Amino acid sequence: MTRSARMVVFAVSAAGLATLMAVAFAGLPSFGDYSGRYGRIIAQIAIPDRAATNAVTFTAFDVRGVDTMVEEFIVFAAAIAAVALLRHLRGEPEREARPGDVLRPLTSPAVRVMGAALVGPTVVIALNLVAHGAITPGGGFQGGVVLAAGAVILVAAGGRVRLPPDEPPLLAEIVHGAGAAGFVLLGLAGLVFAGAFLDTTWAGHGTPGMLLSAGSIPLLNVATGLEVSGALIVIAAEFLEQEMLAMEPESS
Amino acid sequence: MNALAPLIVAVPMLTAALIAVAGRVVGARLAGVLALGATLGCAGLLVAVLVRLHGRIEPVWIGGWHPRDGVALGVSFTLDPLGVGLALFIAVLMALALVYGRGSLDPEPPHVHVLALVFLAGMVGFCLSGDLFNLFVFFELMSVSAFALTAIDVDEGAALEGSLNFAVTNTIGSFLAVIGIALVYARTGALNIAQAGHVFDHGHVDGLVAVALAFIACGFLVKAAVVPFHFWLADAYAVAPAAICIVLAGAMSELGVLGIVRVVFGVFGGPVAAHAEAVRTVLVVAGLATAVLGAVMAYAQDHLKRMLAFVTIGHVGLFLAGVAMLSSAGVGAIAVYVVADGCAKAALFACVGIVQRRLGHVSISALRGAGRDLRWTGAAFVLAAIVSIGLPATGPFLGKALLDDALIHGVGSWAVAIAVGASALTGAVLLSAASCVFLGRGRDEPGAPEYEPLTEPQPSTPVTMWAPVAVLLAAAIAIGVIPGVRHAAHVAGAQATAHGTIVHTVLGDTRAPAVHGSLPAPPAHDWLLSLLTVAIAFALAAYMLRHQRRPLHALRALHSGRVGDYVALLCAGAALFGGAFTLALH
Amino acid sequence: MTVLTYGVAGWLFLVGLAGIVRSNNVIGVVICLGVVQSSTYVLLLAIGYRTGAKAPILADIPTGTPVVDPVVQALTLTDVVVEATVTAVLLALAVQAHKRFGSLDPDAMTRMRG
Amino acid sequence: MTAVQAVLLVLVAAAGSLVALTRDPLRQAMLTGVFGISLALLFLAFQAPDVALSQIGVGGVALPVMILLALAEVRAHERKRDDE
Repeated sequence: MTRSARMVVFAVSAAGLATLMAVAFAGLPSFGDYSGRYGRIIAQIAIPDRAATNAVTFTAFDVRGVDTMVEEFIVFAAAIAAVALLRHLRGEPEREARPGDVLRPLTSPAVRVMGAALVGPTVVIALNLVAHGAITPGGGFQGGVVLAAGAVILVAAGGRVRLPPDEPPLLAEIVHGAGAAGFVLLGLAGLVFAGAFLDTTWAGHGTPGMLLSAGSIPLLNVATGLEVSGALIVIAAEFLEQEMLAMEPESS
Repeated sequence: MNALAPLIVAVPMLTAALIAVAGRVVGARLAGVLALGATLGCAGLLVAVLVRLHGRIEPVWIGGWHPRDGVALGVSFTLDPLGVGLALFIAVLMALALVYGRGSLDPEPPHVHVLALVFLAGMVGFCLSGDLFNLFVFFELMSVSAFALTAIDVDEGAALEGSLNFAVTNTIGSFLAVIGIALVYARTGALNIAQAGHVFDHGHVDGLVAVALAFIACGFLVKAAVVPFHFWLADAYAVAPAAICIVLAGAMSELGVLGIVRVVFGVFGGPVAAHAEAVRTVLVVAGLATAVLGAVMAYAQDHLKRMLAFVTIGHVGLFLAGVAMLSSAGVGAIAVYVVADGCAKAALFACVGIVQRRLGHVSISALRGAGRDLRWTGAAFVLAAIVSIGLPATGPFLGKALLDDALIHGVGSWAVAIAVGASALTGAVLLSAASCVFLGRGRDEPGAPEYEPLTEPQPSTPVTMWAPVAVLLAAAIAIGVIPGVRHAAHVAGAQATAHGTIVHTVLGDTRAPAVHGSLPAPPAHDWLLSLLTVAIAFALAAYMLRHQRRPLHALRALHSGRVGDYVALLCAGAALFGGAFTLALH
Repeated sequence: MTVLTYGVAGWLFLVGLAGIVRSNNVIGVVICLGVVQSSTYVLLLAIGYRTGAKAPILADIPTGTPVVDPVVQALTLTDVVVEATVTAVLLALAVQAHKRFGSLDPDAMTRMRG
Repeated sequence: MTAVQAVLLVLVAAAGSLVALTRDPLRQAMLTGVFGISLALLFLAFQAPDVALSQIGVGGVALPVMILLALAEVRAHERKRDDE
């Protein structure tokens, strides 16, 4: 199709889709009027059943824990995929890092200082988020993202990272694999100790609001935090490495 | 009790994660063994579950979250013979693909194995899940790993392009599905398929219900590659490694059709049954149009794998037409057809992989006569082609005969005529390609390139490559004669379409009734029809070998390889299906 | 308010698609996919919203206080993170495609056609 | 509360449109950050602090950084090719 034909086809179809959505959304409850029993029951049973005070985490890591396990594996697969896809083309000349090479810093000194100063607080916030996921807003996903953001700031701010070519950082790779494996293993623990896959009650009930409450939900959050942070760091490192390989080194 | 059912997805997932952790230490060889072991373990678990299911439906509540006062809280795997059987077929295909790919897939570091296992978990989970959102996340899992596996050979520019088109169109399809799921949740307050279906049984049918049905269906139809959502498939399957194609073409597209089954008999069972006639028309038109377009576009191809990709599209169209009958017999017929034809198609892709390895090329005109020495490969390719047309007494024959029956009962014999025509044309395309490559027959194409290998030809075919071909062919043929296949198909079709049973078994904790009986044996006229189809295919192939190929410029120009075009047409398709379903449920 | 909320959800979906269709840059296509996806977040969260209800963090509120639907939030929460990583895969494809084709224009990547 | 939600909805729609309809990918990457953070604020106003936290990290930091890195990689590659 020519570009203009394509735009015409799209414009007509978009008008059709807009009409369909209008028809469908007209059948929705008015904004703010929703009262589905599913969510209502979950909010009612979160504390009595599992001593979880965050109903969202309770849903994501317990009642619908298998969704989260699968989503975690999407993150896992995506990180593996990014590494696999970003490896060097066979025809491309590979540049070995020579002794004395200084890779061009990505940022200005001011940004680097600021970045370094931010890292400590970021890590603290991240760990806090992961640990208290069952109690207050936060959890493995949020904490993992913040932790990875901290690491990326550190790397970007540091400028002088030297990654051996073709080797993504081994630690992050192991961490994200271990996080993925950990979630499944915790699910299996549920099967062995409580009779159902991903049953969280085997790890005890606890007092609502305490750090070690809500069965194995906190452990599942830790596994997720490892997976998400590890995966994002692997991805970021892979992109950074590509970029540095493409950059000509400055002789110092 | 099938409390161990979640292990079916947990085993490949855990193995994938462990390979990722220890892959660099254990090495590629051990990783390959682990991956194959996990796949076989998954298959073994599926056999155990299938045996204990006794042909019934059984929910397994993950995390032990049984329904409370009839409200489903947790996620259920709703095991039924159709889903478990299809999952088993997928696990077996994956095992064969892993064996087949041993020599050809670059295993260092073992990313391929990790992605293959995750892909397997996604597909198998999709077959088992009984929850709408859970279905969607498994769908996403299989998509993401499939994008990566398609492009795993990053040296190929075309592979990157194919994977990008695949990823963008399928991702938009899944967003459409999420919007549909959100609409279902807003109306029913439920995500469990049985629960939502139960609410829809009693509620009134309005625009929201119709659009929800349409959008969720569109998400699955994009994956199934039904016209006009099919463009990505040809681009992706043509470039994916042959080992991956075995699973992609053998099973992944068909899962889109399974998704349609879950939607029209599960979630929207009530509204669809009330307007069966109109819904049937919409789906059967889409299915047959896809079958015809797949066959015609296959005819226009010179690239062997792209030709097979269009053959895949054509066959998916026939599968959709079977499901469109909205009957137990239609779904039962498709259960047989999908498995038998999947084996034949996987064998065809595997043969092309061998051609690629031995001759270093996949263009039909460039390869003219170059395959004379590959006698066994040529024989296997031709046999697979004839079997896939529906050679009497083979598996695809049985599936197709049952499908023809269902079509006659559902919409009339005109649909059978179209299906036969599409099958014959597809078969003719395969046969003429085979006689060109392996026998050197055929027309002189003006400007046909001289044969010159693009990649270094290998002198031999390892046993790991030809053995899977033999197994697949044997399976495709055997399905036609194994006793009990028609009974199994009847049970699978009856349970997957039993909307009331699904609802009561999942929510009411009652034991589902067993199903007895069997689909009828194909009568004599089906044998004649099938022989006729094969004969037409041979005649057409002979004609094609003598005459210039028609260029089909306008149709081919639509398949432009441009993602912008594909997305515009995807929107057009979504608007069309949305409008059609809104009218159908009115 | 109802019209505005659902209207914004629908608008984001269509405007994202428009961006994809008219884009001449693969990275732009990937960015626009994110806009399309954000419409699903807005729709899901809007559906679960209850006027006057609190966030479903039960520690801070007396028992029995109405809360907004926690289920849609759980669905969205995980989806947000998944989006980031899937985007990474698409970007990786785009970067490699650029190396192969020397261009980011999707219309220039047509090895496969017809 | 309603007024805040309305304003944020309009902001999200405007930012989303800008992202989708801008041609220059570099500018798009920057706008993605703005869009991501405005979405996070909207989620907060929808009483979804958990989702908002995720969204800030992903939409405000991870996505823009990844897009910028990909763009930088493409540019570096282009420069290298032009030098040859």
